[in-house]
Amino acid sequence: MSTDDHERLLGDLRTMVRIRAFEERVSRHFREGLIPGFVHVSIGQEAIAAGVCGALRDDDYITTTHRGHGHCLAKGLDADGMMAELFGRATGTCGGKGGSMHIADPSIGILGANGIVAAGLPIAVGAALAARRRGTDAVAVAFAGEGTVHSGPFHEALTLAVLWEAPVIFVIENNRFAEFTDSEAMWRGDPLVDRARGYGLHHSERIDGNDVEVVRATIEPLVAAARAGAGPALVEAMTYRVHGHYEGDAVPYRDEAEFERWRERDPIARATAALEAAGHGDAVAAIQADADAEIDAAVERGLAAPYPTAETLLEDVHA
Amino acid sequence: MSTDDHERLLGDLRTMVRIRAFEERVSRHFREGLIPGFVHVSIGQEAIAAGVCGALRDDDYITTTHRGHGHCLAKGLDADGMMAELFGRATGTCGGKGGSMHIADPSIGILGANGIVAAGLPIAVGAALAARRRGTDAVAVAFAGEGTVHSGPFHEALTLAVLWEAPVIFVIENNRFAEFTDSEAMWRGDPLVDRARGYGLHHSERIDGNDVEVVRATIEPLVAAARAGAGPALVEAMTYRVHGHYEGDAVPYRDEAEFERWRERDPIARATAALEAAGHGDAVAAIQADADAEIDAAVERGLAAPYPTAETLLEDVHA
Amino acid sequence: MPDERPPRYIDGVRSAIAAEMEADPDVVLIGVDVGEGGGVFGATRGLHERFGAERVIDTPIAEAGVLGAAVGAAMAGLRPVAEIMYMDFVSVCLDPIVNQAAKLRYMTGGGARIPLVFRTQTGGGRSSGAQHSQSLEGMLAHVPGLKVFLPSDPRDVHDLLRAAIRDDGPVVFVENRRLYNRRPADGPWEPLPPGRARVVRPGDDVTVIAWGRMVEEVARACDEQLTDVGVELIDLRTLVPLDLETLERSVRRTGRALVVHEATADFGPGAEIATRLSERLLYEIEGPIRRLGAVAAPTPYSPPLEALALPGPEAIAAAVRGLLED
Amino acid sequence: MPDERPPRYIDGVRSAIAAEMEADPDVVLIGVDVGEGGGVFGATRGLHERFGAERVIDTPIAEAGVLGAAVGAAMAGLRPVAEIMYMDFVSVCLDPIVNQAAKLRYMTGGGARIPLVFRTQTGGGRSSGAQHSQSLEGMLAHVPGLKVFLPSDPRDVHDLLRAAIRDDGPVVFVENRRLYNRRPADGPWEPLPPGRARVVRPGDDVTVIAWGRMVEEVARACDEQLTDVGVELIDLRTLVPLDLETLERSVRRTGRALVVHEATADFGPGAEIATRLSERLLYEIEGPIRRLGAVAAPTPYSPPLEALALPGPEAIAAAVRGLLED
Ligand SMILES: Cc1ncc(C[n+]2csc(CCOP(=O)(O)OP(=O)(O)O)c2C)c(N)n1
Ligand SMILES: Cc1ncc(C[n+]2csc(CCOP(=O)(O)OP(=O)(O)O)c2C)c(N)n1
Ligand SMILES: [Mg+2]
Ligand SMILES: [Mg+2]
Repeated sequence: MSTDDHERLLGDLRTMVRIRAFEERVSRHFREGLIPGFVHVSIGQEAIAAGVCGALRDDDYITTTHRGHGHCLAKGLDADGMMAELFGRATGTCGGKGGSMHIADPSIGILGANGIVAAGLPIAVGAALAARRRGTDAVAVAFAGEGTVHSGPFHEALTLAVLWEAPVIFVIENNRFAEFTDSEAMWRGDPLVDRARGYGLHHSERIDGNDVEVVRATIEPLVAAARAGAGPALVEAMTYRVHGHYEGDAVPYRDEAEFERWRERDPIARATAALEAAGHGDAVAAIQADADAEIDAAVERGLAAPYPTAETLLEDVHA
Repeated sequence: MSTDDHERLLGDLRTMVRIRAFEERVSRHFREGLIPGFVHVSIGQEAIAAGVCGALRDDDYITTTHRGHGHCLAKGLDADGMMAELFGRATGTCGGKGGSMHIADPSIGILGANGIVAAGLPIAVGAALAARRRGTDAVAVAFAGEGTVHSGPFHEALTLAVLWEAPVIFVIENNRFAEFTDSEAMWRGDPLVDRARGYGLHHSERIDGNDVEVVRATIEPLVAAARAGAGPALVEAMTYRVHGHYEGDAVPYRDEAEFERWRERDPIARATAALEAAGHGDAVAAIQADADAEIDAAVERGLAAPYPTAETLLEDVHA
Repeated sequence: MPDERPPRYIDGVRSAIAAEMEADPDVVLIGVDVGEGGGVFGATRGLHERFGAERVIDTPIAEAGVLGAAVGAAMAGLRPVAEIMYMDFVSVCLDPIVNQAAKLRYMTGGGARIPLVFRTQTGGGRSSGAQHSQSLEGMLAHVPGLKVFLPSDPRDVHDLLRAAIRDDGPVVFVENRRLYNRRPADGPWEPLPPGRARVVRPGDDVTVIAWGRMVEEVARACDEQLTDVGVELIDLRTLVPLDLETLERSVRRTGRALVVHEATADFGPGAEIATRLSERLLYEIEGPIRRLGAVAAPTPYSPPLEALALPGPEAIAAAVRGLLED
Repeated sequence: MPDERPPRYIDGVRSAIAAEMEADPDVVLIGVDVGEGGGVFGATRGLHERFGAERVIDTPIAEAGVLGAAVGAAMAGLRPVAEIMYMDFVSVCLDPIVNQAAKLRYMTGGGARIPLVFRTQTGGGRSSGAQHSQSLEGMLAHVPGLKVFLPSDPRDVHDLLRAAIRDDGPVVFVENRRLYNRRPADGPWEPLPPGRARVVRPGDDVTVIAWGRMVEEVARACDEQLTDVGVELIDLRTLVPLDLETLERSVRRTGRALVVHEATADFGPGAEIATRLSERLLYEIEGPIRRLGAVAAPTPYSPPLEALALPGPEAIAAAVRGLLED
């Protein structure tokens, strides 16, 4: 690894660790009743968020899902605003109106988490189309779970992206489950990457989603190609959902041996090991400490923040 | 050709000629203002209806589209009822309530023409599922245009059909156009039949849809396989829409040379020529005469029939 | 040790499906995670084991396809109970409901039979966010050909769901997730058919018409804040068919009425009820028929905002007192 | 030879889009057959040639994807005008309208801007069948975050469409295909902004509120059958925002009101208007606010049945006379 590689890996580790720190607190505070509603965490899947968003610019776009905290943090959203949002506070990213499933900040290209499976894919295609029509070289990434691929909007999004040569990359996080369903039980026929290629995507590849270096190395050329006009591509990143579908799900349907195998492939542990072996132990420790401090502070500020006032109830319904 | 082959071809010719006779009158009477609303005819595409439905039993199911007259006639619906329906009469197949786009007769497995592109595909899958769950060996055929394949329900229907091993055959009539759009302009990537195979269909094939013998020969083994539990298959039948999208469409977007090439491949002319060459000229002439007489009578009876009475307006809203 | 307590609302759902599946082999259950997982709320737990994967069918996330297939299956002789996990998701599968199931019988002049239940649930007030909180029954009641049932009572949910499954036409069956753990009140139970509203508590001053969770919110408002007012609380139970007779009888007596629902008030189902009652009783009422529903905004996530957005006991009590001043 | 006659309704659609595309390079048009084909009714004819395939975008039949893409494009700086060919087809693409476009601004606390027009059309009465005849504006008006415009006049369609395109939020724009060939009446024209109803003809006896094609049906009823009645005809123009003030002012004077719409009456948009007016004017009206809409059945194909299903001059005249007897 070159020094550049180390720097990049340290950066991606920082992102992963921040996400993990964020979501572990979310999980805990949800259990404690401090976070209302329901939340879905991406613990174990951080390499994808970090590796993909690390390759993006501020003016690039992403859309994500109900499991989107990681993608938002990696794309540059501040933990303070996000945590306050989850606490339902006025200082939250969306003023407390959105919540975990609807965090968005279009000003930095985050076009939204989404509570509707597959809804983000066409949105990303449209953003990519707009980028080109407006003469920029921005690209869009649509994050989605593997449960999404059976749905109509997935098919329509791929079809339109290819037709429009839209600079969009579909990143399918295959974390083994769609809610309580073993995703393999729903799958028939060719692998997703082959099917996707059949739509005319210029590239389609299945990768190890728990290795942030692999994710980065895969995505960077795809982003560059999309900027240069190569059109859409798809990546199926293999990973594993370490928590339940939502916090509180006891996961009775999980195969424990498989779970353990995946735990051993934890993306943060892997990056940490590589960096420690390369003599970056101190930097790694500092990343962890910084992230803990950052997120603890976010929690503290979030819990201290006021709830939105009644006057905001009817604000922002219309433009 | 064996005698059986001739008999079958004569039967299929009869079906094609009846469809043609029916739709030519529909076209004319629409122009004359005797048929309200809008109608879509399948002139030039009759081989598909005849070849496919000729392979089906009464208790098999079909779903069709806005361009469904041929499929319904071929599946056994009487021309009288259909013509009366198009005239909006009480004696129509649906008592005048449906019209061209909604002709259906579930008692003989016709689960409906449909005004919503792609809506019939999942319906056919469900009927096929029901047939198996209820222990019959009935199969279902979903007729659809090539414009349908970009839509979400197409994707979902194929996915579910394979997952459920449903005895359903998707017959995609590629008649070159979707409304005013050249369908090739919307297509990217692998041929439809390859994409379809990727879903795990046991068979997927592109055929000459203007040769009724080819259609029959393709469909019969697929129907038999579906009855025996082989699951779903797809056929893309290449054909050409000889009339406009709807009656009254002046087809400014048509390539006249291409149009002429296809006219020479008229399915009825081809079957007629084969049968005449085999010495069945008399039978062919009789088929034509019978069809004319049948449809003329249907027109006459239809025009003489009463309109539905006001009392029926609110009947059959609920079961 | 068997649970001796009366069954909860969610148990009523499960036992109704089980009873109809037992009685009729053509009844099948279909939807995302309804099978092995037992449903995201556990409503269908045990049915997969009991009736097998052939009749309790887990599907991929492809609701438009699944509901379309349910329509086809219904026409081909099954009686599917198809689940739409959250009512908000009708947005991805409206066509099979509105353009197929609702219309096919009519369009075929009576030729098609569509014995089909679209089971779904709603329930705001727990920070589920704008895309998991909508009560869209008004949209569906507006579509001729659909029936719409919305049980509020743990016993009624069983009765109505059985009736829905036995109905030969399409029924949208709207449960409320915030009622799933409710157990019935003590006292005798008289089953009613769909299309009959139930007078939950009699009163002479004001008629309050509600359904779903709003029935208990109104009851709470009465118990906690309106002890001095004779509120006649009517659980509508089914929006289609609509039991105008029972409503009219009550309002004719009380002279005042309020419709309370979780759905957005604007262009919502309460407007229909208010209009119908006003049409019939204009000269008998002592003030306008009023509605109380969610405010005209997407559902906010933050608990204090959401509490303001939805009708609760305070708002209900205030609205009832408002009626008395009209 | 240039056509010297005033532009038709459909020309107003086309010229509005053209003017806004001319004025703002971010305005794009997108939909099935809107481009080279010029639209199934010819409404967008010539725009493809004039503005090119990059801005007038033909799509495959994938409306859910197309509308979702339009939402994304709007958030990323374009101002898409996305066509839904028939209003009935909202059934296949409701999610991007209802759960995305309508809610995103609110859910993001004002962070998202969704300048997006969903252009569609309806128009019963010509045997288009149950799946090509629905007026579903009530469903959409019920969804907070959407505006709903429904022009009736050939000049107004131009003004309102331009306003819709300039609006920074999502607007559902409902044309009526049976008006496409209409040319404006003579006389001066005063443009009005959205949210302002227009008094089309003044009168003192009865207020009739209508939109879309029903405006001319009411006018016809007045001219042909109600010459002895002072009907004040109000073209509502936009359902959201709703101009209650103009309606109230009129009904306060006439004391009687009828809402006429093509949509099914039951649980339809007329109920909201009737309820709002009754709430405000209960003690001033001389009879119930009434509605006339399509009957509670899917739209029948057969011409005589369809004529019975939809409001026409006879039914309107009868309803107005009924009001006078209330
Ligand atoms: C249209 C729609 N159907 C169903 C749901 C309920 N739902 C939420 S998440 C989910 C599973 C998604 O699985 P996957 O795409 O693999 O994402 P993951 O949760 O694994 O990240 C389902 C079914 C939904 N939100 N939207
Ligand atoms: C969901 C939906 N979108 C659009 C339409 C309008 N429409 C009717 S037919 C048609 C083209 C269909 O093309 P194809 O599937 O090739 O069938 P064909 O007309 O060629 O038989 C379109 C766009 C529709 N009826 N339904
Ligand atoms: Mg998953
Ligand atoms: Mg075609």
